[in-house]
Amino acid sequence: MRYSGFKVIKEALMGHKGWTPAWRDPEPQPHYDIVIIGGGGHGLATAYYLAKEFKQKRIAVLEKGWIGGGNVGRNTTIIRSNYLLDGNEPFYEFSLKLWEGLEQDFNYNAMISQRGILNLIHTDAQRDAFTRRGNAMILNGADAEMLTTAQIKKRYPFLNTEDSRFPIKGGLAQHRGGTVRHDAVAWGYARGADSRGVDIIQNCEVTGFKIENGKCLGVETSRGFIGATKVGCAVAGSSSRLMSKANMRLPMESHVLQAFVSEGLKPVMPGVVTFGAGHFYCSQSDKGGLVFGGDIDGYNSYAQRGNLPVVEDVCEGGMAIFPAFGRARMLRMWGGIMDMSMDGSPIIDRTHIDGLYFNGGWCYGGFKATPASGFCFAHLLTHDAPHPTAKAYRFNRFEKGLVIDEKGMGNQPNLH
Amino acid sequence: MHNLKTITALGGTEARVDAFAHITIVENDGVSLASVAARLGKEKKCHTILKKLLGAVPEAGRAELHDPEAGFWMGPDQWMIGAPRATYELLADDLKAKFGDAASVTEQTGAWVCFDITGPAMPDFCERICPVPIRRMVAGDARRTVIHHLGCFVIRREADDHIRILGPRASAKTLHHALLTTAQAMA
Amino acid sequence: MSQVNRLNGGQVNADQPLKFKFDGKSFTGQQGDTLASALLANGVRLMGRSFKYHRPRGVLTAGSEEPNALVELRTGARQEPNTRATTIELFDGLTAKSQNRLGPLQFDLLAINDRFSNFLTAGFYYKTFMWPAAFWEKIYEPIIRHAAGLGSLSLQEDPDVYDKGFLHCDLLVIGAGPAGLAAALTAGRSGAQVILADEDFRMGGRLNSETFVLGDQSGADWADSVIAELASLSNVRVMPRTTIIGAFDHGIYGAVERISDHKIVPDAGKPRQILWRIYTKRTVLAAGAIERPIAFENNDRPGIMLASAIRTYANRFAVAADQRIAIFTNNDDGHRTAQDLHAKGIKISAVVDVRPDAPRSMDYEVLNGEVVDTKGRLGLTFAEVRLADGTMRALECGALGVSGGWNPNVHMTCHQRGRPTWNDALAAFVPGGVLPPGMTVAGAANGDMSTAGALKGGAAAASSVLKDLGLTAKTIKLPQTEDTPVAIKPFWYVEGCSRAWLDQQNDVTVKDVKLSHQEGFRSVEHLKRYTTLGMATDQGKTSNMGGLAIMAELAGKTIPEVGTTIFRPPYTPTSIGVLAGRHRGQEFHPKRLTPSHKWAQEQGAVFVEVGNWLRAQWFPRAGETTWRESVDREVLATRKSVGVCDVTTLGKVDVQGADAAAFLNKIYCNAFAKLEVGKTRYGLMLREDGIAKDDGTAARLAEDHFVVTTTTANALPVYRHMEFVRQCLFPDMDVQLISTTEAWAQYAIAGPNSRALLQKIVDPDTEISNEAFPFMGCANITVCGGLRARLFRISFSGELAYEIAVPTAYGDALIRKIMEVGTEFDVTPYGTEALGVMRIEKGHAAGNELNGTTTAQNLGMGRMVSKTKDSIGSKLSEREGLNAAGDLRQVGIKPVNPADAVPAGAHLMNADGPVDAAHDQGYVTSACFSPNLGHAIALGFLKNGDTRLGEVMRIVSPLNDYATTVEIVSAHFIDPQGERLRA
Amino acid sequence: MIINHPLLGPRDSAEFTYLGDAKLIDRPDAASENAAQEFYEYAYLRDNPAGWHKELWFHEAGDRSWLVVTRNTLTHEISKVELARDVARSRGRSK
Repeated sequence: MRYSGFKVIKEALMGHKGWTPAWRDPEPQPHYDIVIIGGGGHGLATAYYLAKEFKQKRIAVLEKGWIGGGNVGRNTTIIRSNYLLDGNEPFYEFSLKLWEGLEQDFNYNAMISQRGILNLIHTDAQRDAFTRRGNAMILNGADAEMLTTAQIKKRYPFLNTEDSRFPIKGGLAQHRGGTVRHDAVAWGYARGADSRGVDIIQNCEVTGFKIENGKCLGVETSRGFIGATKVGCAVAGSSSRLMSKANMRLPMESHVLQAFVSEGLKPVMPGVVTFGAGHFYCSQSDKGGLVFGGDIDGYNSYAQRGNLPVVEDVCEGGMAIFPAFGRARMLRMWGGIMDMSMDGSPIIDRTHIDGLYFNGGWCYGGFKATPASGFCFAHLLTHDAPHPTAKAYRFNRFEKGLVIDEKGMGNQPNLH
Repeated sequence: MHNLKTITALGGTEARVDAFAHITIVENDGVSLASVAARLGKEKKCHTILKKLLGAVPEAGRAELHDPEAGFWMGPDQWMIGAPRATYELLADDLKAKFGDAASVTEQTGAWVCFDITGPAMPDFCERICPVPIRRMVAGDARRTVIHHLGCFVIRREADDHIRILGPRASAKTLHHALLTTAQAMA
Repeated sequence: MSQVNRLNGGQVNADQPLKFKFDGKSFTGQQGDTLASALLANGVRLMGRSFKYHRPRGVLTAGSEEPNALVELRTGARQEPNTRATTIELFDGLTAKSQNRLGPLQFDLLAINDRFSNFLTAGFYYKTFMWPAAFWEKIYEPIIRHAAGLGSLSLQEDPDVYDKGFLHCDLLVIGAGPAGLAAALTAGRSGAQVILADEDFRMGGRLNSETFVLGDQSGADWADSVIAELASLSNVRVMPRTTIIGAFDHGIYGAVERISDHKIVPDAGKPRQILWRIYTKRTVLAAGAIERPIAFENNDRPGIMLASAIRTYANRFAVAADQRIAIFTNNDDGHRTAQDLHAKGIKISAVVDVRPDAPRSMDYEVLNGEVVDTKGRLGLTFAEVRLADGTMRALECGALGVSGGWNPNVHMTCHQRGRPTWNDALAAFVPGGVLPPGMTVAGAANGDMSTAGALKGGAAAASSVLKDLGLTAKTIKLPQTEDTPVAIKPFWYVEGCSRAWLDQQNDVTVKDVKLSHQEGFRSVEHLKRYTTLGMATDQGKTSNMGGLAIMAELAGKTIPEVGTTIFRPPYTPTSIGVLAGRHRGQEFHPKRLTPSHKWAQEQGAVFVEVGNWLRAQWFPRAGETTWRESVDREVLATRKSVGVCDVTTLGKVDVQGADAAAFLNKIYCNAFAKLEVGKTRYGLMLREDGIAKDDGTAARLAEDHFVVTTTTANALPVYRHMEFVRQCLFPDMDVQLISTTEAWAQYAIAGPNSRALLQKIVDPDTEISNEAFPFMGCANITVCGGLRARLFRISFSGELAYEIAVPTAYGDALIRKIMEVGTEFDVTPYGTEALGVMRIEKGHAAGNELNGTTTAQNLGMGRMVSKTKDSIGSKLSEREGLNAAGDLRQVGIKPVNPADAVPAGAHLMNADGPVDAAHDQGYVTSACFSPNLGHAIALGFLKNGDTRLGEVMRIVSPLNDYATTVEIVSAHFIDPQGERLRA
Repeated sequence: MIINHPLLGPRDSAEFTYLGDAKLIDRPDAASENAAQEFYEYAYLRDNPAGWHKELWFHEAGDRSWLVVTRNTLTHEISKVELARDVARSRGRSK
């Protein structure tokens, strides 16, 4: 079924009787060519691109709960490609370009809204670093602009530039950055994959891998054994848990990242703003909620909730730059489990086990990567070779000293 | 003797006093400090000297409020020794002479600002600045804690309504501001 | 306007009238009112508009679960959007206005949306607005954004202050209704440290809203007497107006106490609110229960309320929701409202009960049937009833009380891992799963719905907690009171209804849930996200159950099989201001001031933030119009004669012990074991992954005593790392560490006349000639006639230079002394800018180069990494990726045309190659104008840079549309042989 | 969270800084034949269990002790807190 304004009007006049389920609820088949573990954004996107772009058949996505229930449904919805390093920037720019055509591509309005992202600058050293980054972005074909404080103030007149502990000396803007309605991404990919024959199987938990002679033959699940020629894992914060079933230890820790939303408010925030001298970033959803967050809690966790000190830290950052938000109220706080890698960058690679592929280590930046992650993982699963924009995302980079460390924090995941 | 004059942590020539209805905040410019850390394998000897100096070896989380030197526990095998300000020039060397190879001694006076908080509202005041369980603390309890993002020591003194706060000297003004606004908010 | 619906009695004070304004109109209420009760008293039913369809809305509840009656409270900078009229404690002079409307509340132009509601069903926006693609941001989204949102922020800085605080207790009791009071009294009398918190300004919970007696007292009076006793106990802290917002790990609760919200402005110096972090050993959750509505066609008109809310308004606030009221119920509790209203002389149109066996009444009509529709554009006028026999009947009424039963308030039980379980007798979820450790639930929150049951449950919960804590519980005498069992027939929605509201704020109707099911969004989380059910500011406190029940029916499952969504903190929306507390504006982070700060201020220095430090950036002099003039002067004067700079901010760690040298050998990649006493050495510290972590110097003051310096930014992380190495890796090394950063005031004295200046300060017994105190020397000395000091002959500027340290309190005096004795050399104070210029001229790496991704090799210090010892990072620094051909090397960069700038952050490209990422050769890290050379200079990293000196390249900075030609040179622009610093 | 410090009793975890897996105590021997591989695994690979986890916390705003905390990553429950120095010695570390 094709969605359109016309269809909405037609259905409204016909009593909405013609709407059908957005995706099927199939029983698992005994064997698939490709099984994707994880019905989150990345898993669903992988399946979608496998079917649509790489013309693969007999694909299943296995989800232990309900699709879109992981980080794709609990993030702060930001998209951007403002990366510094060559290992990252082309990949994220590829992702941003996929976002830009996504709604028409999968015929679902994910409300991709390129209202811009702005990283505030507070010191000369920060300006130097952001200049280098902005230049790297442009040299990689992305957009970047250095804004003056006056230009920023025009867009955000309520920004505290008068009484700020750390002066605002400008900001690096990426106007093509923005936000997306996160749930719709999962649903759009699911619907697009399903309509191309992908079996999306919910409530199906993978309990083990069947590995013989160094080759993965399929997965044991709560709904029985499912054979597969290739198995791709895309389970974000659960990566270590899942891969341990294949006796793998990963360069990764799972951490909780909290996010917050305020009550609905009339529009005040045109785009996304990131505070450079504290832990705070914020945008406003189309519904009116201020969506904001900050740093991870900082300790290993698989509980999807955090603690007060980080809540307070984030709000302190918020009040430092937007003191007018004092009388807005936080409506809800929640947590997602981040697959924090050892250098802050992801892995899209084959494992040492034949037929077993891995996608993870997205840290707190997985959402914006969703389209490219799915595309590149699909490429890898199809061709057994990395996509050109993801060629640095290999397992062996740690052993070889080829880490992609945007923040320069080294092998301590909670600092990335 | 040299003729250089010290200034207080708040930048004055005299210590600052701020009195409110139920709380008084006094900048205490009258202490000298040095840390003593037992050398590995010399812990016993260090304890003996400490005991002689303070009357007892302060246990974890405790202070010995003793004259003229007092001391409190800072960390495993590490203590902060305080003495009257007149000893500023000499305290570290004196202690080193006393402890010899039993301990490492480090001059600390300049690192700290000291405030004495007194008054009937002291426990309420304390609850508004830091997470120490002030109502469960007894005289001689000494806790390192965080006050407005600053690492501080809070020591409960003999008088029921008295705590002493040691905070980082470079941030004396920030700390003082926090104490003042809290006192005002409770007035 | 008079208070047309005001009754007698209640817990309001008729003798204390309060004037207030709503939508510009003046009204009078009474002390003890909420804004909602005062408006109802004045006959105002219409209080707001819904989110999507802009339907007229009145008040639904009498508590913090209110979805409809949201207003913008106050005006100007204190304007507070989305404030529930049901929780606003009325004060004299209050102003509020309705929100989310275009035009007056009665004639909201956006109510047109309601006409098109059939097109605006659940998730309609996912299916449209995609064509043409460019229209989304330009046309569709702005319209949607403008229409969405509820209230508005003033966008002025919040003028109020917020405080934080910390409390410790044995027992926290959440909720001061019958269960909470009984628990607090039991524990209080037993001597436990108790905190009793309630969100309401009047404690007592439902006891304030009911008419039954406790012993020989009214509920409210009994509550008052218990609260008075609790307040008199020194071990009990009674906290009204305090909302517990969340149950966090290990017994920590967040609480917001509203200190000033019931005042027109806070008293001078007082905070608006306080965020308390409460450390508890045990908690009794006695948060009561929340009544739920029933869905029927047009069930959202102003005047349609929860039956219990109507009762609360009548009994507690002495307000009749209307003079003619009907009730629609599926349980006995609905009848209680009718009885209470009747007793107050209010006309009961009828009680409509879905149960054929409903209790009868002599006082009013009880009908067996269902309310199937309602009438009244801006407020209810009629309820249409379909009787059990199929006949229709129109009930005239201005208010309709709806009771679909009660949901125990399990919110806080779910904040960690608790998942409620279903109770058939109550037709509701009760606390289940793993509760937050230490939490016990009592009273209605636990499913004990009668008052007697709540009292008993509260007392029992406290007793068991006390026993846990090793305290002896005193038994308290509980009064005799109401003990009626729950009688309910589960009933969620009226058959055949469609525009029947579940989530009134977000406009989610029964029809939307059906559509969600039809389209496959069937898991509760999908239902919530697709329809937005329960995502409004009330987080579904009154709406979730109805949605779940309907989904269960459609899916052919039971309600517990469908499950629930997760309640998350905060319990009610919490101002961002209070979560930040005092930490905003200048107080966002502490300031660290250097010992010379006061003096520098007197000199008119310009300060710059370096981490939390404020450092003098430059010292402008009269006549200087640009910062460059000042900085150039400072640099030239220093290199010509002598300059002085406060360098206290560098981290300093005292390292002592027999194994101090061995310890430094571990933390630095270069060797320290053989450093002589009285000497200082540059040290490069690696992370375990082989990347440079920090650099600094270590001065050996004695065989067993070093002073280590770190960069300003890394002082704390480096200290932490050193303690890790000491405690976790080499626990048997005899080494003791303590930070001394702030214990010493340290000044750099640099320039050819620095020795001559120093001679005037150091005491005569200290010999500082080049021979006696050569480059990299260090010593304990005295200055100015006996003041203890430390002297280091180290140089960041490349000049003959010293750093001198004195105890901090003398720092102010010393800088004045230096300036005084230095007059004859025209000693010049310099700031961080001049410091930066001189270090670039000298080619010293700093933060921009030590950026967390550079190796010793990159920095040109590869040979420093000792191969003969194991130090942190040495092994992994050998990895192939860190030693590849083509690696970056630090170089100097100068413009071919001396007038050109070389901006930091620019990228290096081959002179004649393509300009793109694939051909990137490196980048500029630090840049400045060198007043000594008369042109811009820079440091940077360049592929194979060490072999490319003399090469002409391009730098490009497309970000500022800049490109120019540069020459790659040695990073040591000044005195490459280091003759000056050894002079 | 509350960390029950072995010397000081219960303290708010906000006073602490987190490092990670307590296996970081087991720094390999640089002289080992397999040192390169061992250091790679030491620095980069983690068990990252969903459940009980021994981990290092530094009492930064406290007594400056490194602690080994045994904590459940699913529930955040803490079952044991030890001084890291004692743990390091018990695992054979010396100087």
